[in-house]
Amino acid sequence: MTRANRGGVLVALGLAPVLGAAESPMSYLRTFGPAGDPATELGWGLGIVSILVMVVITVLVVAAIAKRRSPASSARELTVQRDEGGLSWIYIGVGVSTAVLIACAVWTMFTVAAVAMPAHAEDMTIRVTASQWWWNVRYENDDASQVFDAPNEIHIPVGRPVRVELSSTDVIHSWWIPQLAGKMDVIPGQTNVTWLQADKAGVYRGQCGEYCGAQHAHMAMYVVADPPRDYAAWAERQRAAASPGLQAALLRGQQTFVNNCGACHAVRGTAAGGILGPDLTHLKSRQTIAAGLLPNTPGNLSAWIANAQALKPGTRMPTMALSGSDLSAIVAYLDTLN
Amino acid sequence: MSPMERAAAALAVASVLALAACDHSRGGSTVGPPVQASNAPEAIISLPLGDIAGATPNAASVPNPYGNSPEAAQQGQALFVKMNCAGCHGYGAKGGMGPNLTDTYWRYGGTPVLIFKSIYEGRPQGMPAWNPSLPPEEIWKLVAYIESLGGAYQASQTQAAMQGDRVGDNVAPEVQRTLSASPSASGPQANGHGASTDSAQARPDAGGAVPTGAKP
Amino acid sequence: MKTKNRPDPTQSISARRSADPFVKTAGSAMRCGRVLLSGMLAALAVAALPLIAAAQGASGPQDVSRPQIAASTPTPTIGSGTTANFAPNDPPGEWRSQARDYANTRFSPLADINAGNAGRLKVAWTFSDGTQNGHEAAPLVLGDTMYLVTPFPNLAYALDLSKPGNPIKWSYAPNPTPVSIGKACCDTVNRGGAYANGKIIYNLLDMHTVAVDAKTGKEVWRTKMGDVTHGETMTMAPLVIGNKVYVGNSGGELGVWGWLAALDVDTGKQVWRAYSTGTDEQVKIGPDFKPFYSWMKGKDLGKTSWPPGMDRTGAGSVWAWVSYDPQTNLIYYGTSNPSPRVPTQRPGYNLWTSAIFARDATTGMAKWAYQFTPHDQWDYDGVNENVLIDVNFQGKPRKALIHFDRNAFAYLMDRTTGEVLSAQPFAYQNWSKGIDLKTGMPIVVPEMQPKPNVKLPNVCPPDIGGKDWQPSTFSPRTGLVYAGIFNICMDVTDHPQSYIAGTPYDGMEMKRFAAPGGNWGEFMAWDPVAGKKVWSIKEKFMTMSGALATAGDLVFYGTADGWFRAVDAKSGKVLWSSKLGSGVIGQPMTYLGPDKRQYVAVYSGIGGAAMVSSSMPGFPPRGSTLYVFSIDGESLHTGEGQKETESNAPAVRQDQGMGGKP
Amino acid sequence: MAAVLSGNDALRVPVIARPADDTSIEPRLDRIWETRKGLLGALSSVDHKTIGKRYLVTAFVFLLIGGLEAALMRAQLARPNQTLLSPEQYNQLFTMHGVTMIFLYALPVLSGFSNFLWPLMLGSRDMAFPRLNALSYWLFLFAGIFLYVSFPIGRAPDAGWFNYVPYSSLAYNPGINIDVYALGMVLLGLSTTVGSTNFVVTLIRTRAPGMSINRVPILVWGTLTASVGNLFAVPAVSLAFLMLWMDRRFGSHFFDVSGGGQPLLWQHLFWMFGHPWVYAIVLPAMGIVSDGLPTFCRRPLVGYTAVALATVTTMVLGFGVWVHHMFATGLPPISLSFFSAASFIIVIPSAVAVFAWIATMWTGRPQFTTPFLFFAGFVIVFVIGGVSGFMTAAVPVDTQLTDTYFVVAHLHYVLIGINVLPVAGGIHYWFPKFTGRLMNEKLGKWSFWIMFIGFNVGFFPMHIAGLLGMPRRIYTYPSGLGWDTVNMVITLGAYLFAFGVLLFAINVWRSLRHGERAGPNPWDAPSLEWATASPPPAYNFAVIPTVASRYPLWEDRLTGHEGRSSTGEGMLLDNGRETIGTSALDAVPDVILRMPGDSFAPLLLSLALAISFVGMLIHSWWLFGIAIACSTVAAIAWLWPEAKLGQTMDIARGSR
Repeated sequence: MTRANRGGVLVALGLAPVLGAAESPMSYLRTFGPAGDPATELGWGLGIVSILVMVVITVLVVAAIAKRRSPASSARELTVQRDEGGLSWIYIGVGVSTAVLIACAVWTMFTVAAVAMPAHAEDMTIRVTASQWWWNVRYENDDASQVFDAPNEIHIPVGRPVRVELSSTDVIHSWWIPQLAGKMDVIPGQTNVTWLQADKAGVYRGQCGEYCGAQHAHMAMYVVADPPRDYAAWAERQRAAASPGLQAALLRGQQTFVNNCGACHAVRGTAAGGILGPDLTHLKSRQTIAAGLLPNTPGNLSAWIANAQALKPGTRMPTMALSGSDLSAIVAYLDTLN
Repeated sequence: MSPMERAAAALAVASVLALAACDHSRGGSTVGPPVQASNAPEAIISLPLGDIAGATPNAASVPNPYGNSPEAAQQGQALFVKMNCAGCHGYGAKGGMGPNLTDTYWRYGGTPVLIFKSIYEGRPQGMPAWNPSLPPEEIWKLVAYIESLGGAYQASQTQAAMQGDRVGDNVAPEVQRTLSASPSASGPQANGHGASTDSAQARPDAGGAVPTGAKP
Repeated sequence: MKTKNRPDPTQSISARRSADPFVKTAGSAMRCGRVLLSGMLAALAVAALPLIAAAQGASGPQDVSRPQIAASTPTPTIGSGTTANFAPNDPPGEWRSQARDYANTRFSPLADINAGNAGRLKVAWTFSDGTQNGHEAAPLVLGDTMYLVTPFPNLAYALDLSKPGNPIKWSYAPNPTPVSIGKACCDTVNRGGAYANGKIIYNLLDMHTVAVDAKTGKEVWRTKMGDVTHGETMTMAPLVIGNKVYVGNSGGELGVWGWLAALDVDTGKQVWRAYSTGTDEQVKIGPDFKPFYSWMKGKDLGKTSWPPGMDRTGAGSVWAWVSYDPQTNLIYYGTSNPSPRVPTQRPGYNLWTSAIFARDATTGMAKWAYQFTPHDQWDYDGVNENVLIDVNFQGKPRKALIHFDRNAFAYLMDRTTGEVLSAQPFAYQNWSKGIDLKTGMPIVVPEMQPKPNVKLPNVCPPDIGGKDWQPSTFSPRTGLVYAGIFNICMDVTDHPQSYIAGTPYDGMEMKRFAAPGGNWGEFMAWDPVAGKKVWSIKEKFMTMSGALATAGDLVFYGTADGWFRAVDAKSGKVLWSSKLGSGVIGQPMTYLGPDKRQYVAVYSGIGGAAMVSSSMPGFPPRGSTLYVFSIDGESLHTGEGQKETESNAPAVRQDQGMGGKP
Repeated sequence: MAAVLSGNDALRVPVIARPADDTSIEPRLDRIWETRKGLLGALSSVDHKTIGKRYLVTAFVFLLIGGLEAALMRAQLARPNQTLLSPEQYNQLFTMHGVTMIFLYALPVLSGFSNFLWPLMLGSRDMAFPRLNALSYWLFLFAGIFLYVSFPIGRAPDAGWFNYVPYSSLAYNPGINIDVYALGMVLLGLSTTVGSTNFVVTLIRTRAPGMSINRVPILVWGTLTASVGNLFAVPAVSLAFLMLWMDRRFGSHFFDVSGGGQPLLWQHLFWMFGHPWVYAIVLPAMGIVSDGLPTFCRRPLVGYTAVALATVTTMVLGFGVWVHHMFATGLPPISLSFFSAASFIIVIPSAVAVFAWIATMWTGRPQFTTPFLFFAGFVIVFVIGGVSGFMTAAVPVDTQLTDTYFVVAHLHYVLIGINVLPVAGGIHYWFPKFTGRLMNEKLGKWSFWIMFIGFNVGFFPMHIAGLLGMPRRIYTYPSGLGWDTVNMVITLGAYLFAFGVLLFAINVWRSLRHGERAGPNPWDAPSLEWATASPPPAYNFAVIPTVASRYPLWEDRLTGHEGRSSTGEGMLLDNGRETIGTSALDAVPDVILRMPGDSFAPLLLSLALAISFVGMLIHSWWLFGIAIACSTVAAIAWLWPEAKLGQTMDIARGSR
């Protein structure tokens, strides 16, 4: 079932306009990696079988009703005197169903094997830690000095399998990038392992798949698949500490940031060492803030800092009691962290 | 209605009211904003730590805006570990480098607002000031957790806290007459619910009590 | 896996108290519920008591005065050729630095008190220094003056031993800032001072090193070494070699940046400072740095073995003992655990924490280093003392050192090359299968690695280790090393921590209990060459005092509940015991008084890490008394009848007013 | 005429009588079986018909409440980034919507049907344990109130009906929300277990003579299978909730990671109950269709034996598939594939039933009545729900589908499809038997078409929303993900469906008073309940009927039947409240069952139990103690042996 003719079937069923994959980034009707493709094939297969079964049964029921409408004569007269008969329906129907079921079950087992592990061993590992309502991602490395953390937006090299180790600090969440692979729950007290691979460069949106509290709806993440060279450059930039060289104006912003936000957020290279909230060392290099809730613009940033509860009720980010000047100083300083 | 039905109806109403009586701050697992934010930090900073020269301390009580909301206490407990308080005060707040917070011995005041002051302003023997690292809202959650440990005094017991009175203490008649109107007798239970005064820790917290770590 | 045996009935059955703030009005109801529940638990406990007593096995409840001798007592190979260099060979009757000699042997050549007359030891005189916290120091004696240094507020006294009643010649109050009280992780202790060039030099808790004129008690110089508000404190005893004083900082729990510094004895100016983590330049690693094992070779390992930026708050503080080998002009010292204590936050070997450094005493450049516990996950510092001894090991004479590490392994190392000759466990441990001598790496038991927020039960030894900073002693007459060790395990839960300057950055929640055997402490004799325990005395409470060996073939040590014992160096038989006012975590020493009589002195004043067992029944209150013993309690002034202390005794202690200093 | 006494009183042979000849029989039986008038009578009644109607009405009220909650949720989700509801309110609403629909509507409404119809279908005068039946209803009512008690103060359960730990543990949900849910579910578990026991014993012991096991209507098979399933499944969930409550309030560590507990233990325990439960709430409904459809196709059901066995097989397999709710929890692939295979196999029994219905329609002559429309619509919706379930059975596909709106579509298709449509059809079909009046056909057809179209317009697009990646249980969603239009369509469809349900309710309400009067058998249906009057008298049958075939009222018109069932003549058991007890397989009469009369014990016992649960909820141990004492007294009063209930006769040795 190559992608080409699946498109045809889709059009035939009149579903194309609704299921256009282009403007729905979370649709898994098309996947872009070996961790998801076999499952998508199977999904389409089962989907088409389902649609056929629905059509057949509906036709049979409607036909059964339309075929022999009851004559108006004696309502008491029974159509059939014996209660046997009609068993052939059951034998044929169940027979066909069982055959289809067995076939689908076997196909499923092959697909399970296909997506369980990548073809060749992963050479990159990320450790994703889910907390109530954001994702921390640690890029593991044998050489400890290459290890770094970056929240919510995950960069991976195109075409290479990535091993994902999942752990939770509080409740159960679920790691799910629909267009790359199926979801895997993140359960506290154990480390679940899954993998993914992007064959096409681009940004793949994901979202928490298991109900985890007030802001389960706003716990998104983005996997950005870069060509290996761009990935390496990005990683190198992420490892660097925040640029120390600051003019006087921004120094006050940095000091205000460290005093007010340093207990929860970390900016490597400054005294801010909090791990309760996301690492902000390279905040500017990310497209969104608050786990995909808002695009990363200074306006949104100051709105978020001033009153996070209004934008994301129940979030652990408190409403900061900041004066206007402090707030603008902090936002100006955060703007330099790219 | 027969007597039996009336009894059943009364029981049903009583049980609903009993449930309604327990806290009704909004929200299951999310902590709504504090009920009244009138206790702005500036007002709290001006409160006296100890007694006032020549006057009986006013019984102005500044209650915890979160009341006894279980969510606030639970989030306060999480903050207690995440903000490194447990490193000094011990994971059960039973004391370590810092003093024990579950007993009724308060060097800088045991009413919720004085506990807020100690966290907000810091104290000279190594307790850092948490303003501005923690906004007042989060400090009140920490105070809610400390109150849930049972050693703190009620908000209105400023006088009792000042003089170390506890529920069940005998009060000499002469003293009873001179006390101002504020109900001094009630404070945290002496050694009942919560206040831990097991023998090994009986001695007052001299500087640097029980270390949690192994060496300086 | 050994079944966990927690027979100590003193541990309260602490069902996690469900903090049930749910309905204030239902509080009393909650109590009846808990009464019901605890009633059941109590019934269970009562039923379990006979079981627990049986489980105590042969040792039965500890009889405090008659300690247990270990079953096997092989006769030690006397004079197995193990010797030490006792430079600077101070006069036998004096005690000028905490360890008495550069090699840290704590051996006294005095022999007047011996196995024969030890039984007649009695208190000659006592002195109380008026401070409340853990007394870990040893008094110094020079000529006929005794010098004392106290825990916070770090007062210093000089007592005139030649006059009756040993009056105070002078006292000095440095007034360190009280902020340091809240930054000292484990009690505001001080491990004592050192005498050099007419000055008593010691460290203040608030990051200053002071030198006081030995004659007049006037301050000569005072050097600020760090910022106490960032959680740094100083508790170690300085070591003086030639015209340099070596001091280090404490604060492994508060995420400091560990270092050792050399100051000029006369001016107090810093000559050099070597950090324990960071680039080679910061760690003073140069071209002639030759670690024995390959995994410690490489450039800037102090930085590359850490995630980016974490080495600056990586601790490796230097808070215990420095030893010195005059022949090779090398100093040896250990570094503390990495910070934060939660291992998952700092992947990599985290060099050079939980390690030993050998540096050139003059330039401070590192010659070799060895990491006892790479990527330490249980807070096993490497700071314990390194006793320099010369042994013949497997037929060849070796210039070696013996180091009882916190990870419960006794390391015999070649002190010129850093090679590990032997590493045998000296206390009960289950974190490692042993040290691979080819690579020098410990083999870690995988199940013993704590995971964040998950309770890991029964980890032995605990954070305070198989043995903590309390120094051991070496007797050339028996060739054995004597040390007080622990028999403790712990349940540990890791909580990942944020770095907030001035607050604890460790994150280990622990509950400690006695390891199998039921005893918390043990005093042992260790044959460094054979790597075997020769004899050991089980003690109910922790044995956290220093040890003193004398030419009279006696070894002195004290216990946390206040017993001070003299033991026969050869057989381990307890010859004499005396119960002091408070627990003993000080270091015993011996000196000749002006009357040429031998005195043994020790501080009693519980505190420090021994407070971890403070919830045990029978745990002593705090104290601050120096006890001095002599045969029959005889001293310069006994029997002279009532004699007025000379009224014109010059020194009056500058009191601190009624409130005193906490 | 008194029974003939032979020998001592112990040996009594029931008399065979013909009510047509002796007109005094029926008034006498009326006096014996009638419940007292007024509130006292109502509170003490144990008549299965009264209890059945109460179940139906109460379940319907909960259906409306659940529907309102759904309406609020759909209003919030109609457009992106709405702030109509706060997250906390939405979470409480979606949890209560799930709890109400699944626990307080789905099974109770089927218990309503089964309680009312079983004695009539089986030719008995009442259930085996009439007082136990009343207890089951009262406990259900009080559990329903208990679950809603914290709703008005904004503290309703908010961790979803599945209530996964650790979000439902004390650390993340310290209020009483989850305690209300946990204790409420244990209380409801009592009611379900008690009800299930009653159904199983009634089926085995109180069938009319001659009604062997293969002549029992399919609704009876459905409810029997559901009851046996519940007896095994409900303990798992009651244990899980008790353990959760202990974890929350008494510091145990069953599910607490830091104390060595496992969050997955909760999921296993919950779904071991969860899946058998969802079959328990559909099999009786399939039974309703299997009994109703043949009447309107004017022929007996095709493959009665196959459908009966399929019902049992579904429940048996239902115990082996629970991990398909947990395909994404990281369990090893090998064990997931066992459960995936089992989930594929479980489709087969359902296929048997579907083809049986189609064959019945194909070979019969369908009559266009409202019940028939509901049953025919049911078959189509059943199949759509079935195949979307079949898609989630495949592990890799389910890792994409689970926790998205695709699963929400599946569960609504199966729950509304297989439970609500047959229930609506069943109410239309048995309304004359319940109330003696017929429901209005025109309004009925309008309500069917609006419900059917509204349902499909509302819930089919949920499949599409799911395929577009919309996760479940989100209180809002950003725009620009392609979910906006599909959610608006879903909301409109849902409101149309709600309007259809409203029409149905109006039809019920109007027909109660103005419905056309109905005789005993307005649809000329074959089963035994249509042999007695509409509404049936308190004693159901003047004489116990004897049954000779599967379709007693169609015997004359069906060929191949030798014996004749007789409803006009049979045993007259009028010495107090009596019915006949028959053997398990062949229904050979073997004992006269003395049935207890009306009693307040069930109400008092369930009230006391409910109060004790309130005591446990607010940790008021004295209230708990008193309530438990009252329950013991009530139980003792209930079980106190009464002379008139002594069993007197072993008829097997008596006359044939």
